[in-house]
This record gives sequence, structure tokens and C-alpha cells, in this order.
Amino acid sequence: MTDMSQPAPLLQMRGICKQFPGVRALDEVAFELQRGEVHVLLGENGAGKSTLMRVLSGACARDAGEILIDGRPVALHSPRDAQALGISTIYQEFNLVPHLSAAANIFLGREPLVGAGIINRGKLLADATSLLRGLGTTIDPGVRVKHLSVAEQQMVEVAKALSLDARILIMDEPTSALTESEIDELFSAIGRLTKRGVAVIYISHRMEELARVGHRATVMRDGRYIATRPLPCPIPTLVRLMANRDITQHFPTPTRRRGAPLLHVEGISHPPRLHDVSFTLHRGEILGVAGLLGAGRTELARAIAGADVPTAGRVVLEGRPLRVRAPSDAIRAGIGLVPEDRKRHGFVPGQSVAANLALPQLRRLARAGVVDRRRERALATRWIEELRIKTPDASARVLTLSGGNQQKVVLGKWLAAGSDVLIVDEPTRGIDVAAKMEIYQLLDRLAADGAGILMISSELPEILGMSDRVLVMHQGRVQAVLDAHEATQERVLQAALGLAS
Amino acid sequence: NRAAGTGTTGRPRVALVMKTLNNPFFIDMQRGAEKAAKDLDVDLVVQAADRETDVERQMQIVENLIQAHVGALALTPSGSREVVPVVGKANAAKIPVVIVDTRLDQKAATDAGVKTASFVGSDNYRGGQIIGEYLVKVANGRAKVAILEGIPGHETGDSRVRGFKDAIKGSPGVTIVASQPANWERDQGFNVFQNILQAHADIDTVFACNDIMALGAIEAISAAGKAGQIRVLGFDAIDDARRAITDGKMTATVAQYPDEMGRAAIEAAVKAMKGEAVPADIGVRIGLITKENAARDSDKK
Amino acid sequence: MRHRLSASGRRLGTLAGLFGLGVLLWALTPHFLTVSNLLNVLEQTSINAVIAAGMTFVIISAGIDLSVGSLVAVAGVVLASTLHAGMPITIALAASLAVGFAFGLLNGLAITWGRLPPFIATLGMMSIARGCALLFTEGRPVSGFDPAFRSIATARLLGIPAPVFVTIAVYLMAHFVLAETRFGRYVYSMGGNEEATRLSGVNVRLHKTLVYGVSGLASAVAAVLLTARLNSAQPIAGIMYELDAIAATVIGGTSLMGGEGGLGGTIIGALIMGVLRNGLNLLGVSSFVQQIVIGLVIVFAVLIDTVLKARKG
Amino acid sequence: MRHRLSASGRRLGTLAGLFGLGVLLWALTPHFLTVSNLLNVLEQTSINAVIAAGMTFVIISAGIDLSVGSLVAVAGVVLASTLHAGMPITIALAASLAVGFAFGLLNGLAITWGRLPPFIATLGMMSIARGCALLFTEGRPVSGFDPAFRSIATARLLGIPAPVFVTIAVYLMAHFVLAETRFGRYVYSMGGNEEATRLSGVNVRLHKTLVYGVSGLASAVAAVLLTARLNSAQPIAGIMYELDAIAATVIGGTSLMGGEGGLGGTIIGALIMGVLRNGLNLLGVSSFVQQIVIGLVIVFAVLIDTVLKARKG
Ligand SMILES: Nc1ncnc2c1ncn2[C@@H]1O[C@H](COP(=O)(O)OP(=O)(O)OP(=O)(O)O)[C@@H](O)[C@H]1O
Ligand SMILES: Nc1ncnc2c1ncn2[C@@H]1O[C@H](COP(=O)(O)OP(=O)(O)OP(=O)(O)O)[C@@H](O)[C@H]1O
Ligand SMILES: [Mg+2]
Ligand SMILES: [Mg+2]
Repeated sequence: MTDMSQPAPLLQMRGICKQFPGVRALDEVAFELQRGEVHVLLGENGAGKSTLMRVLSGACARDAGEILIDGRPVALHSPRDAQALGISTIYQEFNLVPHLSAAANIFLGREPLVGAGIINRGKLLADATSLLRGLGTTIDPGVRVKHLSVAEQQMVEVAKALSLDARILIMDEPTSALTESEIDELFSAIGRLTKRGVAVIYISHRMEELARVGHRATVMRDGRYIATRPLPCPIPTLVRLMANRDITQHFPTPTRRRGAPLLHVEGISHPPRLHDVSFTLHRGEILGVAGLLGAGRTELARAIAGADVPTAGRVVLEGRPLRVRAPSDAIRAGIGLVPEDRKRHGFVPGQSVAANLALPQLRRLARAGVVDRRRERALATRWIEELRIKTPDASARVLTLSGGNQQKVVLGKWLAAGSDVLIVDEPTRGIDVAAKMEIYQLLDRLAADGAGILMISSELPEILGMSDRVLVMHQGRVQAVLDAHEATQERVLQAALGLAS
Repeated sequence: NRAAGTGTTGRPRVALVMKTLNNPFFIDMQRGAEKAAKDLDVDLVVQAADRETDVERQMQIVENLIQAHVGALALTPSGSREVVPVVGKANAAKIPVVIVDTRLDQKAATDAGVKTASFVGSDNYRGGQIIGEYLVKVANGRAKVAILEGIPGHETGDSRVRGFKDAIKGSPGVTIVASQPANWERDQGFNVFQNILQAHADIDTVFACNDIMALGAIEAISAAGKAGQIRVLGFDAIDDARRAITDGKMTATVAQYPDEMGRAAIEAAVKAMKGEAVPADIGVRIGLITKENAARDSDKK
Repeated sequence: MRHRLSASGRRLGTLAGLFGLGVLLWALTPHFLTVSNLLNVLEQTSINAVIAAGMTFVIISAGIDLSVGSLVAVAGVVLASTLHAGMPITIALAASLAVGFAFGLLNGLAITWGRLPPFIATLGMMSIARGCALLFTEGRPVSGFDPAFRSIATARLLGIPAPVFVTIAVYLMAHFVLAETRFGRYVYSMGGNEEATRLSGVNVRLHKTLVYGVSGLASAVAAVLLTARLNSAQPIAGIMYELDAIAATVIGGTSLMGGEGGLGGTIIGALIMGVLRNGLNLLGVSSFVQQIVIGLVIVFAVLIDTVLKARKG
Repeated sequence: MRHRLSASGRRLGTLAGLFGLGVLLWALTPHFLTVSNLLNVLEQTSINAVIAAGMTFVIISAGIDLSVGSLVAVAGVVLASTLHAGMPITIALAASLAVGFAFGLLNGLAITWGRLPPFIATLGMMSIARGCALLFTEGRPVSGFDPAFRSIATARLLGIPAPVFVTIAVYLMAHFVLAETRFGRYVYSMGGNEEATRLSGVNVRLHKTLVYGVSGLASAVAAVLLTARLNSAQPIAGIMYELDAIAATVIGGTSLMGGEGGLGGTIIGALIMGVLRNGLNLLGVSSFVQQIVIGLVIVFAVLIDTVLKARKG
């Protein structure tokens, strides 16, 4: 590192500033990247990681600061500039065109041509197929992206970024929707790239991944550069740098106690993704749902919550059969769903944080149809504090929040609703370590207060650490139901692969 | 399968194609045509475009009626030149065409070599002249006039305005102080004239290119508290306008007797269909309606 | 705070446009800035303003309503025929509003239950309702009413024409509904993200249907004003009114993408259109040039806004 | 697999609608199913079909173009005046297409550089271009052309009218561009997710501007057909053509939300409108009832589609 003959770092960012109305998102941030390294960028939700990367990828203009590549300052004003410089990005927010096929998305803007402007369809499809297969997925490249699950979409994004012959690859939470096996594929792909000298900037809130993939870590806090550490580095140290305080890294000791049966699901089906699923959820219980990508967990959640109408089966709530034909039916009965795809299903981007938090409970917050603004504001203030949502104030529009904070709004919306049955689909996706622990405590408290919680997650540690029982799904069916003490990583994974029962 | 020109009833079938039916003028024409058809024992098909300006749509209607093998056509052209090609198509299909209300452009018709069985009507230019001449007379050669135009560029309104202007040309005391479009509509007639009155408080005459706009202007006048102080001249002599003239709210309008046109057109069309001789030009009364004759002169009862 | 500012910042841009237009006309003609002319403009604007109030609900909900002009015609001829049948004014008003509301609900049902794009459902209705109005009256206007009824348009209070009060009342009420009630919230959130709103337990179908009902109702109120004003109800009334109403709404800062906007902007948008038309008449601009100027003003009114917005960030 | 089928499934629904309409008319009148009438319908449909082809580009890109009718007028009067000035046909055609393209590009620039909503930009242009056409001709039609020029509308090949060939050529070309070229791909992707497209390094401004250019060009082609057909170019031609073109496009399955659709559907949509109007004339349906029927058919044509779609999944 101190070798004087060593050329300038591949990338240097100096004194980068970015001001949004009311928020100083980046304040004199410095960042450095060497060839062939995987440089992890860490920070709490809203620390400014994505903004820094958006500046680097030309998606967002900086107010001040300079960017040097190979020691030379570069003008970076548009995504096209970035592409020309060999910078390729997987954005935190999905940036795919829903109506186009996976293949078309992967090569959007760089379509192989035959002659003037005419697309070489054959080559495009073949190249896309080999890219996707190389990542170990079975995604049909001809399928429109809107028909893919969130995880599959994320794999398409990965394939798209890899297809660019990039020198710098930015990955903003590429694994947030992925399960173990896809993550493995992704990491080996990253390994192959770095061997060729490609440098990777990697953002993630999954601390356990860092040492597996990264060489160095830079920590940001409140829009400022804090420190850079070589990896591996003890996680508590990194967390302390991020949060500027000690965070216990343990799942909360349960305060809940399992009570009477609450929700009974019987033979619920919604072909082709869901077949004959039955289980019982008790009061005071957290029932974890594990499974591989496409196992049908999301479908199960949607079917119970009335987002989709199941073709067969019934749902019994406290002994009363429920007739759920729309989400409003489920909500009235006390069933809430924190959806997996927050951008599409979770919030209204143009509305304020307060309005979003209040949306499912407007009936309670309104008198004779008139919304009680005082109570709405009180509710918002409470949940912004409780979940430590980083926002200038309750009237900020949700679309201006950082990804993790948006997720907190979605979560808060349903925690505030006080549902008897709370279904959370990937509740901590994109949420920083400190906040995760707080959310776990909240879930525990809710259960202790008598709610039943169905927690779908692709993070095994979360499933194992939080669940009283684990329901493992495979190809739309229940493969196993394990008690907390018998649920180990191996047994859950085996069941998820459809091996044991 | 059926003989050309016969309808489902086996009676001969003739068609009347109008500019639009969104105007009482053409509804009166339709009524006259229906009466004639009944008297002559023929089936009558009445069709019109949604918009008076849509001559292409009118062309389509005529083409379609040619396909339906009507025996004869009566047509009120939305554009005096633009319908010439489709009249040519009717000629080719040996369907006699009677032109009603608006003459074909002479040159375009000759150039294209199209033939029409007859023209029934009076023309808009002449109507404009009549009302202009009337104004010169009653105003003793001194008047400040506002004109409410139809849809800009629309032939019907343009010829009425031209006739009007030509008629007042010889009287330097009659001046046009404002001329604005109100798109044939009553509410726009109201608004536009209300606005004109703001800028020209001294206006003493308004000539609206149709009665509908004139009726709007009447309301604007009474809203401005100037009832009785401004002459209102219209065009078409629709029922509401006649009533307004009787009530003293309106001064004069031009009657073109659309139901007589309709009747004469169908009579001519049926004759042409039967191969009988039809006069090339069938004049229909055109006249001024004022308080003296508004109640008496009615083409209805 | 800042977000609320930015919304009203948008409105300020439009307001600046209106103000600029006013100053320009004031400089160009002495007839513009007179009490009687300004009242005149307010009165003329009222009909478009009322329709645009309903349109604002529709557009915020990410829809569009092309049928408003035809609904004005239908509600107008129903009103007029009821009056001519000798019914009391209140009954006639109720009948007319009910018909407007019902046709609006039909639009809503076609959109929610038939899952038709709003553009298509209301385009169809535009044609259907127009046909109904024409059939019902056999194409003839229905004219001549009691002074009592006509006073809806002709009455003055402190010199201010009654339609202006009606418009103010409509806007106050509509603003209250949009800003303060649950229904208003749902209008915004359906427009911002319909699926998320549905998943939040909102009966989207019901509320969306109501949105079109509101628009139909607004058209009927406009029909009352128009009929009283013209002393006549015409089956061909209201042709192209939808474009004026949409233009007023969008000039006022309500986005056609849905989810944002409000009535404060819409009334300014409607006034811009009204002042413009008035000014062109006062100046005696030739009919051909008028069209060009109107087009340019529509474009520039919105351009001011986007430029101001872009400058801010 | 099933996902790829669904797009053409949509088109099949519309095709079924067209077919059903045809069968109905065949049963109701002997004049419908004759060679000469079908050719007649094709010829009549050609103008709307050509405009709708351009509109399809615009709508897929999540835009809208309200100015097409006025652009038909502008391109038409330019064509006619150039011919009257004694220029050769090719020059006149080129001038007319260039003017249509240029006005379209202006729309595009207002939308991309001025950041105006397409609805507003093209609404403004609708008025501006109409004013230009009127001003240019002083409001009078320009008529009377060479038979050579008129043969664009009057010529027959194997009995088939020339405009039908022009339409087919336009559709083949447009389909090729939309389906096979990079530009076409960008049209879809801008409509599907503009931000993602921009972030993928596509020059969105350029391509979006071109989209409106294409629509202007299509309007100019329609203007050529119209002028040759009427032997006259009117400054007031094309009023409300935008609604027919949008209706054809949307009936054809292109979503107003952008990102999906295609020309195969649009031509069917245009034919539905053409066949419908033809049938109503053949049946001699009264023109008030016609409006109702047309409205209902527009609604039901799209309804068939959404019902078929819902049934499938
Ligand atoms: N378009 C915007 N307008 C206003 N504020 C914004 C905008 N984008 C980001 N911000 C603010 O900038 C700050 C940094 O956001 P950023 O997205 O960079 O955080 P992050 O570190 O990526 O967080 P996360 O881990 O949650 O993704 C946040 O406070 C956010 O609210
Ligand atoms: N709206 C939809 N239309 C068609 N297919 C869908 C739809 N939503 C999801 N799928 C399919 O369902 C599968 C995923 O099912 P689901 O989301 O229930 O599984 P999961 O176990 O939650 O997995 P994931 O981790 O992907 O969320 C995907 O393979 C996707 O192709
Ligand atoms: Mg982020
Ligand atoms: Mg899932």
C-alpha cells in the first residue's frame, strides 16, 4: 500500500457534497477504490450511501467535490458519462422496465445490432441466457420482468450490471431480496470479476456477508465519512462506527408466551404457486416462514391477507371462518400484511410519511369522514420515533426517504394498525443493524401483547433467532414445521430444498 | 339482391345527407324532407356528421350510402369544393345528386366534370347581404357593429360575413368595430359579446352569423343592462330567434326556410331518380324576419 | 414544511403567470382593469371553474374524464325539461344533479368493474351522453325560464354576480373534502399508488366510482349555471369543455400522473384561461391569431412552473 | 410462455370484436359484405389508421398527442400551397412531411426540454398549429390539383384503392421500427420506466423528441391522403381526429400507461371504428342514436378485452 511506484487509485472521490431541501445528504465525503478490490460501504439507513453512489453513477448531480479516475478528474453528469467511464450500477431501487423481457432489460441501451439500428434478437437472447445461467438462475430470459418475483428481478439487475464490461461495479444492496444459494452465485461471480481487476463497491446491511466478500470497509454516518477499515474486522467495531453507540447484536430474549390458537389456515391454494397449505398460528407466537426463492411464501401471505383470492381452502380466525375477498375484508378482521415489494405495494411515494402511516387506520382517525389531523400527527410522531425513521419531518414525502427508511414507514404503517394477525414479508429488508434489533424487539412486544405474527424471511439467522416455530415451504407446499429447538440451519435448508420432512 | 334504390319495404329509397344534426336549422330541414318522403311514398335515410366542419366524414357517409345503393341523394355540402369528388363517385354509381343549401364550387365542379341533378336553396352570401342591406336601411347609414363569427375558417360563416360586409360597403357610416369568433355556440356568443361590450361600450349593433350566437349575445346585453339599446341581427330564423324577435329582444334574422329546402330537395331527388326532368336551380325563399313578419311568416304551421 | 412549500410554490408559479397576464393586459388595454370587466371575467370563468373542480378530483386519482361536456348537456336538458314540465325549481335542480351524479357513477362503474381505462370509458360516455341529450330533446334547445330560476345567474349581491358565489361555495366544499376528509385522502393515495392503497384496506372500487360521481355532479352544477345564464339548455352545450377543464387543472399544478395537486391551483388555472379569452376579445385580436396565442399561453403558463421547479432543485 | 402469449391474446380479443361486429352487420344488411363495400371501408379507415400508427408510438412511450388533427391541417395546407405554387409533386410531398415532422419535433422539445406534460404541450400545439394553418391560408381552403397528385387517392391497383397500399406500407414500416429496431425498443422502455431507461444510458430526451416527430410525420402522411381524397386542403381539417386516433390505439390494446401495445392492435382498432361507422350508415341509423352506439361499441370493444384478460389470470 505504501509502495511509491503504485499508480493512483482507480477511483477517488473528494469533498463530495449534496444538499436536498432540508437534508444535507453528503457532507465533504471522501472515498477511494483500488483495482480488484471489493470495497464495502457501510452506514445506517439514511447515512448517504445510495446518494454517494448515485453521484458516482451520474444519476444525481453533486453540489461540490471532485471525482478522479486513474488520478484524472472526470466530468460525470449523466448515466451515459458513467457508462463511458466503465462504471456500472445496480441501484437499490429496482430500475427495470416491467413490460420488457429480462433479456431486453439486461441489454437495454446496449442492444447488439445487425445493421443500422436493427436489434439482433438472436444474439440478445443467447447472451442473456448465458448470463443468467452463469448466475445459476433458471429465469426464462424471454419472460417480461413484471412477471418475475422480487428476487428474480434482483438477479436480472445483477446480470445487467455484470453484462457491462465495467471497471467499477456498484452494487447497492444486491442481496436484500436473495436467499443463500443466489447469494453464493453472486459472490462467486464477484470473485471472478475482481480477479480480472474489476473493482466493486458493495453496500449491504447483512453484516455476516461482509467478511465473505469484502476487502475493505468504509463507514459513513449522517452524510459524513467516518473511517475505513480492512476486512475482516470485528462486526461490533463496525457497528459501533456506524451507530456511534454500542448495539447488542443478539436477538431479544422472548417476553411473549404462546396462547390460544388464533388463525387457522386450511388447505389454502392459489395455483400454480400455492398448493394445499395448512397451519395454525397462536396468539403470542412468531411463526417463521422459510423457503427458497419462489417457494410460494409471498403467495401464501397474499392469499391470507386478501391481496389475492385463493382458489381453495379456508381461513378461520378465532373459530370464525373468514370470507376474504379483498384486503379490506382481512384488515377489518384484524389481519395486516407488510408486503414484500415495498415500492409497488407498500407505500404511496408522493404522500407524506404521516399520510402513509395513517392510511390503513384512517377509519379510526376520522370522525364523520373528517380526518383528525392532530391524532394523525401524533400517530406519525410516535412511529417516527419508535422506528427511528430518518426524515426531516412527518410531512416529508416518502419518496425522498432512503430505502431503509421507506421500509420502516411500511412497517410502521402496519405496526400502528394494531392488527391481531400480522404477516410480515421480509420485514427487515434493507434495514440497518441497529434498527433491525429494535424491530425484533417490537415484534416480540406485539406478540407478548397477544398478537400472532407470521414472519416470512429469506435471512436464516432472522428466522432461527426470532421464530417460535418455523414453517418451511417448498414449491408451494408445506415441507416441514419445526419447533424452535429442533430448527437448525441444516434442517431448515434441507426442508427448503425438499429433502427431508 | 334487392333492386338498386329500394329499401327494406320495397319502396324507393332516397337519402338526405346534412352537415350535422346538431343545429335546429338542419332538424327543420329533416322534418321537411320527411314530410315530402311520406307524401311521395319513398323511404328516407337521413345522415349527418357529428360536426359541421367534418367534410371528410360527410364524404364517408356519402360513400357508404352509395354502397347501400340508395336511389338518389340530397346533400348539403360541408365544403363546397371538398364534396366534389364524392359527388363524382355518386355520378359513377349513377345515383342522382341534389345539392341543398350550399352550392358546389362552380369551378371545382366543372374541372372535375361532375353533374348534379339540381340545386335547392338560397345561399349564405345572399343572406349576409340581405341582413346587411337591412341594417344600412334601419340605421340610416350610421352604426357601430360587432360581428360574432362562426368557427374560424368555416365556409358557411365566412360567406355570411362576406355578404354582410359587401352590403355595408357603400355606407361609410356603418363601421365594424369588432369581429370575433364565437364558434357557433350560445355560451361563447354570450361570453365574447360580453367581453366586446367591455371594450366598446358604444356598439349599437351586433351581427351574429347564426341565431344561436345571437341568442347568447341577447343574454349578454340584458346582463349589461342594455336591453333595447343594441340591435341584434342573426341568421337562420330558428324558433327561439323568432320568439326573441316577437318579444322585441332581437331585431332581425334571415330565414332560409330549411323545411322548404328539405321538401324541395326530396321532391327533386325523387324526380331525378325516376329519370324525370328537374330544373337545375330550385330557388327557395330567402327573406328577412323582423318584428313585422316574425309571427306571421312561419314556415312551420 | 418544505414539501408543503414546494406544493404551494407550484401554485405561486401559476399565480405569477396569472398576475403577469393581468399586468400585460392592463398595459395593453384600459378596458381590462375595471371592476365591471373583472366581475365579468369571474362570472365567465365560473362554469369552467366548477367543472374543473370535479376534474381535479378525477385527475388527482390518476384518471381523466372526457365526458364532462356531454354531461353538462344531459344535466342541462333534464333541468330545462323538468322546469318546462312545471316542476318547482328545487325538484328540477335535484333531478339535474342526480342525473349528473348518476352518469358520473356509470363512468366510475365502467372503470372499476369493467376495468376500462378512464380515457376509454369516459370517451365512450362522451358520445353516449351526447346522443342521449340529443335524442331526449330531438336536437332542439329548451329555452325560456322563470326569472326566479334565472336569478341563479342574474342575481347580484354587493354587485357580485351569483355564479361567483356558487363557484366559491363549490371550491370551499371541494377543498374541504379533498384536504380534510378520508375520502379526499383516498383520492390522493389511489392516484399515488393504487395497489398500495388497495392493500391498505381501502375499497378502491367504491371510492374511485365516487370520484367520477363527483365529477358528474360538478358538471351538473355547471349545467345549472349555464342554463340559467343562457336562459336555454342546449343538447349541444359543452362541446370541448373537457379540454378547458383539463387545461385549467393541469395549469393549476395537478399532475396527470395522479397523486398530487389541489383546488387552489385549479381555480388559478381556470382564471388564466378566462382572463386570456377576455383579453383577446378586448384587444380585438383576429380569430386566427387568437388560437395561436391561446396555445402559447397554455404552454407558457405551465412552463413557468416547471422552470421555477427546476431552479429550486 | 403464457406471458408472451398474453400480448397477442389481447389482440385476439379485439380481433374477435371486429369479427363479431362484421358478422352482426352481415346479418343486418346485404350491403355490408360486398367487395366494393369492404374496399370502401378500408379506404375510409386509411386516414385514421395512419394517424393512429403515429399515435401508437406516442402512447407506448407513455405520452399522448392531441395535436395530430391540427398537424393534418398544417401539413395539408403546406402541401396544397406548394402544389399551387407549381412545384413538382415530390417537392410538395417532401415539404409537407417535413412540416409535419418539424411540428412534431416541436411538441417533443416542449416535452423533453420544457418538461411539459405531453397533454399540455400537445394541447397547446393543437391550438397553435390550427392558428398557423388558418393564418397561412387566411382561413380559406386551397383546392384543385393535378390528376397526377390526386391519383394518390384515386388510383386503383387490382381494384384496391391506393390509400390502402399507403396504409399497409406505413404499418409495415412502423411495425418494423417498433419491433425490430433499437429506437422501437426505447419507445417501449421509456414508456415502461423512463427513469430506468435513462439510467441505462439511453438518451431519453432525444428519443422521446423523435417519437413526437414520428407522430407529426404520420399526421403529414394522413394529410397527403386527405388532401388528395378531397381535392382540397382545409385549414379546419382534422378537428377532433385525435380522439379517433387515440380510440383506435387503445381499442387495439395499447395501454395509456405506456410500455405495452403494438401496431397490430391499432389497425384492428381503426378498422372497428371504420366498420362501425360504415355499418351505421348502411343501416341508416339516426345520427343521434349513432352517437350512442359508437360510444357503446368503444366501451364494449375494450371490455371484451379486459374480460378475456381477467378470465385468463
Ligand atoms: N430525492 C431526495 N430528496 C430529498 N431527500 C433525499 C432524496 N434522496 C435522498 N434523500 C435524503 O438523503 C439522505 C441520504 O439518503 P440515502 O438514500 O443516500 O441513504 P442510504 O445510506 O442509502 O440509506 P439506506 O441504507 O436506507 O438505503 C436521507 O436522509 C434521505 O432522506
Ligand atoms: N403477479 C405474478 N404473476 C405471475 N407470477 C408471479 C406473480 N407474482 C409472483 N409470481 C411468481 O411467483 C414466484 C414467487 O412466488 P413467491 O413470491 O410466492 O415465492 P417466495 O417464496 O416468496 O419467493 P421470493 O423469495 O421470490 O419472494 C416467482 O417465481 C414468480 O415468477
Ligand atoms: Mg440506500
Ligand atoms: Mg417472497
